[in-house]
Amino acid sequence: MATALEFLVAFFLIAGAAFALIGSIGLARLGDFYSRLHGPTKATTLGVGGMLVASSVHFTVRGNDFSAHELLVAAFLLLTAPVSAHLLARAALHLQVYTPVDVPGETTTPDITP
Amino acid sequence: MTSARLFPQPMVSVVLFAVWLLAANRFTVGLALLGLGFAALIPWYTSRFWPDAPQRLRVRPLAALMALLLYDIVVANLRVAVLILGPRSRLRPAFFVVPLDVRGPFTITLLASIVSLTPGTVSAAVAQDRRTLLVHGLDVPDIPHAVRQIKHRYERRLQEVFE
Amino acid sequence: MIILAGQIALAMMALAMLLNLWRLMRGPDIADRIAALDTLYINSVALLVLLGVVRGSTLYFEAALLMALLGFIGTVALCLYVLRGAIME
Amino acid sequence: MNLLVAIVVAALVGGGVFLVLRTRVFSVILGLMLLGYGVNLFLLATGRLRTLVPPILIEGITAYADPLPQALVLTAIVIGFGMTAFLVALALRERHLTGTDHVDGTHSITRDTEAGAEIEEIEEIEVSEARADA
Amino acid sequence: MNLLWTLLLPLVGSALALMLRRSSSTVIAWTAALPVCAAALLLAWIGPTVLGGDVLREQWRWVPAAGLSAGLRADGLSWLFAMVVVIIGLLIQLYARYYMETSRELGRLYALLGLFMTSMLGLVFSDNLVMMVVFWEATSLVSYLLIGFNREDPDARAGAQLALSITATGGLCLLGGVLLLGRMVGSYDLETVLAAGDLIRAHELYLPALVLVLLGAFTKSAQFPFHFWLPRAMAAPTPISAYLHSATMVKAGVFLLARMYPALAGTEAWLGIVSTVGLLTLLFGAYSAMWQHDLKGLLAYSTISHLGLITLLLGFNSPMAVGAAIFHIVNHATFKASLFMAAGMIDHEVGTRDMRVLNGLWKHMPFTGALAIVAAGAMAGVPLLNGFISKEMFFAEALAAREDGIQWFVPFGAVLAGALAVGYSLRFVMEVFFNDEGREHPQHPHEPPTFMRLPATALALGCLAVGVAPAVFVFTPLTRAVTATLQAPAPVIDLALWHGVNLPLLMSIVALAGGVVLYRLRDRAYRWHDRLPPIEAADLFDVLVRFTRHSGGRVNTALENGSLQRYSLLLITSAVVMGVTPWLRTALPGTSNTLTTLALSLPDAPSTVIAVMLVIGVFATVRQRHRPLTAIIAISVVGLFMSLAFVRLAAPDLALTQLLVELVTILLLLLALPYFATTAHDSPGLRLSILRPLTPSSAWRLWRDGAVAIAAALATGAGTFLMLEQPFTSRSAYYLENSLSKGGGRNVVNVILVDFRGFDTMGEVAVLGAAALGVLVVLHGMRFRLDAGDVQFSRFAERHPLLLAMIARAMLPLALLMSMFVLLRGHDLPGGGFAAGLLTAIALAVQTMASGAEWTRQRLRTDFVRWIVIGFTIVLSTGLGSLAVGRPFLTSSYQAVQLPVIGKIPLGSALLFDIGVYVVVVGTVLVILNRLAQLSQDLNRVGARS
Amino acid sequence: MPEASLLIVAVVLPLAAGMGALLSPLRVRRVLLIGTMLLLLVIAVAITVRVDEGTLLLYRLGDWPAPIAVMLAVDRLSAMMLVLTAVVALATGWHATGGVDNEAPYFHTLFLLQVAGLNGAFMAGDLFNLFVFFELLLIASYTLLTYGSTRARLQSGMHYVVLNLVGSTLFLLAIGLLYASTGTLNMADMAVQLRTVAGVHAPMARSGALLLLVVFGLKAALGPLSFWLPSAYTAAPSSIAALFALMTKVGVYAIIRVGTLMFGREAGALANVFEPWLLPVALLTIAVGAVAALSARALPRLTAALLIVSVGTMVAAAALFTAASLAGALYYLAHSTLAVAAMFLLAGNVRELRHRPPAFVFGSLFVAAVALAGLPPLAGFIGKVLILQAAPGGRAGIGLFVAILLSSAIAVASLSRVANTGRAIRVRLAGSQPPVPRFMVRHAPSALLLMIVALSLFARPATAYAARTAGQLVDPQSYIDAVQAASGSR
Ligand code: NA
Ligand code: NA
Repeated sequence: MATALEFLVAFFLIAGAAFALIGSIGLARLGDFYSRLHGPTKATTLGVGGMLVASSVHFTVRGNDFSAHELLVAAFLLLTAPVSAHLLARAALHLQVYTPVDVPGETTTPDITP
Repeated sequence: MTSARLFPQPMVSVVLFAVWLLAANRFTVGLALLGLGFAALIPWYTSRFWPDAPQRLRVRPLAALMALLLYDIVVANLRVAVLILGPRSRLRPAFFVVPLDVRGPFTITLLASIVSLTPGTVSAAVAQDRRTLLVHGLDVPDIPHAVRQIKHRYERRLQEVFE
Repeated sequence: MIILAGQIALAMMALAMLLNLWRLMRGPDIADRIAALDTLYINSVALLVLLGVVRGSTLYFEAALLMALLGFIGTVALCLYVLRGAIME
Repeated sequence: MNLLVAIVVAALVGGGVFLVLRTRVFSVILGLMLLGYGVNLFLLATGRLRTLVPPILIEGITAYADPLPQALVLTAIVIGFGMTAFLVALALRERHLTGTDHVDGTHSITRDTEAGAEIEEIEEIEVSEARADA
Repeated sequence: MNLLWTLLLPLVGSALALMLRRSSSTVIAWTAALPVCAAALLLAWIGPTVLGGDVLREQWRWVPAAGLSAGLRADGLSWLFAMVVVIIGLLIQLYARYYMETSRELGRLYALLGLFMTSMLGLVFSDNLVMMVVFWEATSLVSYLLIGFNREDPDARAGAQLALSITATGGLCLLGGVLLLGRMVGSYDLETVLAAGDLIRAHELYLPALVLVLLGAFTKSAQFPFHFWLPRAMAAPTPISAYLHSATMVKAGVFLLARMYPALAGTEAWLGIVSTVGLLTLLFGAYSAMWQHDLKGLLAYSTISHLGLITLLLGFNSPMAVGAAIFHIVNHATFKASLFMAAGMIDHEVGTRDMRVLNGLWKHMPFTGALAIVAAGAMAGVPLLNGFISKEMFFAEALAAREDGIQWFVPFGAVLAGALAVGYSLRFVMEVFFNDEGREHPQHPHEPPTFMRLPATALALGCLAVGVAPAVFVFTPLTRAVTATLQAPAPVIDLALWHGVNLPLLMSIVALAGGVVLYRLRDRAYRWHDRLPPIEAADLFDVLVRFTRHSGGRVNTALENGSLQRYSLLLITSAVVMGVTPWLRTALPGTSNTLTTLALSLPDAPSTVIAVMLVIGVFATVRQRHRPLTAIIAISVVGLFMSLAFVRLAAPDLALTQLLVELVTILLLLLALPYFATTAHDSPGLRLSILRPLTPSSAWRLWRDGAVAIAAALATGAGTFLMLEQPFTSRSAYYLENSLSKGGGRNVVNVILVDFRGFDTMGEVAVLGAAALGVLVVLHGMRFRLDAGDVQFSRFAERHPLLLAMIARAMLPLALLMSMFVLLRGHDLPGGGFAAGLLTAIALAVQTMASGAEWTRQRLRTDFVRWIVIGFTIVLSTGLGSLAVGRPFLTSSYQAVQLPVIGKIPLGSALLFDIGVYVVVVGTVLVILNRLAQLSQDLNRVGARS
Repeated sequence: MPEASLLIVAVVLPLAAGMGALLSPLRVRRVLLIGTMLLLLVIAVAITVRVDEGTLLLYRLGDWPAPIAVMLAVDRLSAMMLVLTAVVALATGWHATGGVDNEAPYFHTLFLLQVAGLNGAFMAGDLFNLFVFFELLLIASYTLLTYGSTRARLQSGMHYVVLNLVGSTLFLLAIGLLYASTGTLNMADMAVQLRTVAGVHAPMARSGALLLLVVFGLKAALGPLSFWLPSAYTAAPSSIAALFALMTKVGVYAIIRVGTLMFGREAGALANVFEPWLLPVALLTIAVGAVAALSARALPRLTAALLIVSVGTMVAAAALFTAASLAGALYYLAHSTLAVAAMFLLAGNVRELRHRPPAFVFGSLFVAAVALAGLPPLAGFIGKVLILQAAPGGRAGIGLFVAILLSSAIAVASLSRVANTGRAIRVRLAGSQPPVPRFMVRHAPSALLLMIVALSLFARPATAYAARTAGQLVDPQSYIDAVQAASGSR
């Protein structure tokens, strides 16, 4: 049982790290900014997710008590990460960062008034 | 004193209470009572910042949505991983506009967030009139399909949860 | 086994962070650098959780929690600076 | 580990010193921040390094990291923030008044601009005032 | 008490004069002069005792540690001097009453004169060398006020300035000499020092002490080459000149020579220095006096010359010469004071002192003329006047000294000086009262009032009396004074008028004749003199002063060049040098040993990752310094990994605080960044006037700074490493042992912060509050003025992105909850007031970022300065609470409260303290951020209008 | 122990008053400021009287036992500094109520925080606590120095702030090095530990000690670290410049404190670690100040230059670390602080005049000049005599003699120009009518001058106190014993 759970923990650790790494590879490797943006904002999210599952399992097993505060980290990240991505994309658009595709513009008029 | 006055934003209070217990990572009566106190006090102050916080939601559609989301995130993550590691020339990135049916600002926010959280798409801008969402896709061979996907899988379910 | 997996995961995280840092220094656009910083924050959360598991310690957790809650603020502020110059206006 | 910390302290201090010696006030601010990080790390290290045993008492554990340097560093971090904030404000005001971000406010500092109470003889002062006006 | 009263009475006069300064001049004069009269009577009263050979002493202790005892001592020398000071002082007071009749400043004049008199009396009566220096400098200081009496007159100010600079500096030299004497003798007591002459002269410090004392004397007595302040001091009103430069101030120097004679004289060095300086001064003064056209200028140079004469006499190392010197001191005081008064009367009645304008006054002012003739005769050494006798003695001593080894030029010089003295005395009389060339005077001349003539008359009569019957009038006091001076029986002083035809008489005749010839040849001489380059010592000194100040200024500007880089470099270099020096001569652990420890301390993987990221982050920050926005991103990386490093190094509290502070700092820097943008790149959202680029640092400067940086890095790095390799024991075991039992908390860091060292935290919180106030003060009233074009919006520059606003609002309750969580658990687990406060502040600041300042302000409805006050009050109250129950400030107490259902809850004062900290931190951060944000809000208002 | 409670009051009172001032109208703020300073003066005198009995006053914060507790420890030296602080702050605060205090907000609070920082620094018995109070007085001083935000104030203020921020990091480094080698922060305890440091700990502690010297030297404006001072003090409002006469003394105090307590003769490997550096640096300071005095064109800058000279003088004396030299240094310190403060205030008042100063003002200027130049009969002269008497033989003694006499001569020559002050030559100001200085403003310097006169008249008890203080300093064992004996009830 312990070995199986340990295996599970190990799996999630490596899976999480792998997604984090892939996200960063995406950030480093992809050709234009908007594409690069996809790597981190998702792979990293799942990367942390994997770690959190590992942590939850690990500490629940070790501590004889249900460890759930990992859920909180996940919730906070899921709440906030989209805002970062959104603003990054928006900032890039504002900066007129090069993009190989058209940006449909009619629908995004500036919002000056609060 | 009615419970409405005690908990002006019951949803928020519930979430806060849950977060409190999660953060404490253990349960005692004392902690719970303290958490209850904060769950009552904090919305009492913050409601002026967020007066239109959702007052209620449907639990079953929410659960369904979350399950779907989890599934989508995992699956799409794998797909995107392959895309990232594969040759760059295979990518077909595109911006596209998603017309919105949801109206509430918070719901729109949630939709945009979901779009961003699921791999392969990022919501880049919400129009001033809040009727369209500008989305960037990493690999979008078929834009109308992508739009339908978002509206069908997420927007509809969101409406079920909140509206 | 957890220790070994932890070492491998750690190596991967290290590589990920180095890649982020490379992007951060490389740019070319300011948005790239901000995105790299954002990723570094999120990776740090992952790293902290990972360390917690490997070392069997819960004391890394507070930092991870606050980083998850507030890590986006740096990104937001930088983006707002780019968007409107005044981050608090 | 010891070497690692030493290298990091060295890097932070070196970078900080270099930036503190720049002409732009913004660089100086960054330099002071780096210097502060370096010194904080050093101060933490004065209690010698421990990992995994933060000074949070748990039954059964007797060896902990030295808590005192941690308290000192915490104080130093907070004070450092206050100082940085003030320096930023001062830099802003100087920038506003002088139009430059040079740490001296200008390339050639003005001396005695507000002195008054001159103790030179009249003629010299008049000459110098005329020069100042010209 | 007699001596003390002598000193105090003139002061009483001063005080009265000052109090009655608005009264009539007569009242002022009387009230000031009466106490001086009393002092004179007192002196006369003790006269017989002193002249009988007794020494009077009065002693008080002032600063025993400094060897300062306010002792007074009267012997023959000091009594004689005091008499001169007081009597001439009285006459001057009488004279000044008329001379300064119209001045509204008469009260001030009398006050200062009284003060000066006291200083002089203190000087002569001091029985302690340090006290003597005190009074010495006092005379310099009062003379500064007297010479610069007309504060509106630049010449008077300059003269005063010069006099003070020279004489007070001389006084400082004297102080040095006196201190050396004290070191040699072991006492500053005058008699002890005077009695220790042999010891002093044999001591290795003798020469420096001698030189220093002589510098004091020479500057004060206007000896060449320090003479030049005296003519400039003539800018003073004439009564002041008459007093200071005949009888008192300048005589202090020669008094000192006389006073110190037993201790210092009698050596080759004394002979060589004193007599050489005296002779040079004698000749130089006499020569210069010949060319003066201003009456007072002539008198000034003649004074210099006569002081030289006295100095020369004292330099002869001969008791008889000392007698002559002291005699001449008195004589000179008498005739010179009366001559000054005469000059003043002329100036007063005629309106000029220029001898080229004055002529033929005899017919208008015969009485004044007679006085002037008598006094000038004394100055020239005409027989039957007092000056003749002392000059005779001088010639005799000059001749005698030759035998003692002084060269032939001493008597020769003496005669030459005598001839010159006759020449300028003749000028004084002839060119003023005779030589009637019919030139108009500025005012119609007439005799001055009787009472104005009275003092000068008295003095002239004195000249005559002493000149005719010297033995009757001065023998006893002179002998007594000489005895006191020598501290040994005086030689028999022959004061007879006629010694038969001898060499001195011959010299007198030659001098008189020569003087007449010189006077006759004056026109030719003037023409010759006019062709000479007009070099004046005072001008040379001015040049010297200006040069010194100029070069001083240049050195100063070169050092204090106003460059922060220079100062920082000095500071950092000093630190590196001082920090490294102790290691240089220390044997460091051997190489093999180090290698072993190196192997033992191999880093683990996560630490290495963090360290590598930190180093790269630092590198990136430095590299990107020219692009502030990028540099901020880079330094954020450093901050982030610092926080991770703290986690790694078992400091979770630090990690939390670092993380949060880092975020706030980024906000801070970004709020300021629009104004520090150097390229459009740094300021994409806002086209504010981009700063002009500064001159890039030269390659050499970069290398230099780089070298210093590397040195600092190596020093701190090596120090850190060596430190870490050496284990130690600290007092921290106490904290670990007692944190739970006595502090009631498991998080020892937090217990230290709020309990063990809560006082530090209180100070720290005060620092934070002060920083917030400082920001408000520095930015008080500041607004950037901008053009509409400075702010540019693209279609994507949404002002308040919907997503951000919604998430921020949703996050607020969560963040507040987490703040409470972090705050309350801080005592047992990582967290506490600081982290909680920062968390709350960030959550509230994000509202402004997301929804705008106005929106947020409407909802916050609070003044965060008040938060600082409230929070700090909580902190203080916690401390004072323990004071109220009789325990020291900040003594914590906690009670485990047993509550139904909930169970045991520890309620501690430390928690209250931490809550106070929390409130202050929230207030501080928001005050600062909001104030900085206001600057940008001004900008955006401009943007919105466009 | 009710007497020892005075110590904590001396810190808490100004802090509390400062907070109160934040919520009060101007008139109340002024009353708070002056009232607090008066109370502090009374407290300081009471403390002085008490510690002059010969035993230390100790206050252990939080009732913790001796080396653990953050401790306020007051001996004669600290007490003297408290009195000096109260006097100077009272006079300058009084002067500031003439209107400077209303140029920008929060003056009174910052002023009181500054005083709290000064008092705390003078009483701190713990090295890190000393750092905290240094920071408090520094942050307040940063603001006060740039108060009113004129161009010159900002320019020189920026230098002051940046240098002191670097200084603060150096201070932390030094504390770290000393803690790393002794394991304690309590200065008395550290002194005991330092006696036995060995191995790498010895050079480490020496390194920390010398870094402390750099930090304190920067505060005191010693040697090559003084160049920031003249411009900063010249530009500052005169009330503030006068208050800042105390700031350099914090550095001097700290040098004397740690130099005698921690690095004195009994300090083993650390014995006399300051000595080889201090005298040369002090002589250099005198030279630097004298050169600055030579070129000063206006009274404030001249005062600042002479302030540097005076710091050099007292540090040169203190550098000998003998009872006699310390006594001279301390007496001179008290005098020169008052003199510099008075001169800054007067220079500020004269700055307002459009014509030659009236007799009273000129008289005050003259007395202040005499005091500043160290001429008799005022206390500065006595101080210099004491210092010169304590001079050793040999090159050090010659250096001291020459430096003090020469710098005094330069001071006299420079100050002799004081009669030139206050001419109506500022053409550019011709239009504006300068305000007539209020009573407070006019007489604040007089109060300081009276103090100088008192210090001179009562030189006998004053020098005796200085001698007793010095005696206490050169024999730190009683201080250490007293601290070690202080145990708590917890
Ligand atoms: Na997505
Ligand atoms: Na998506």
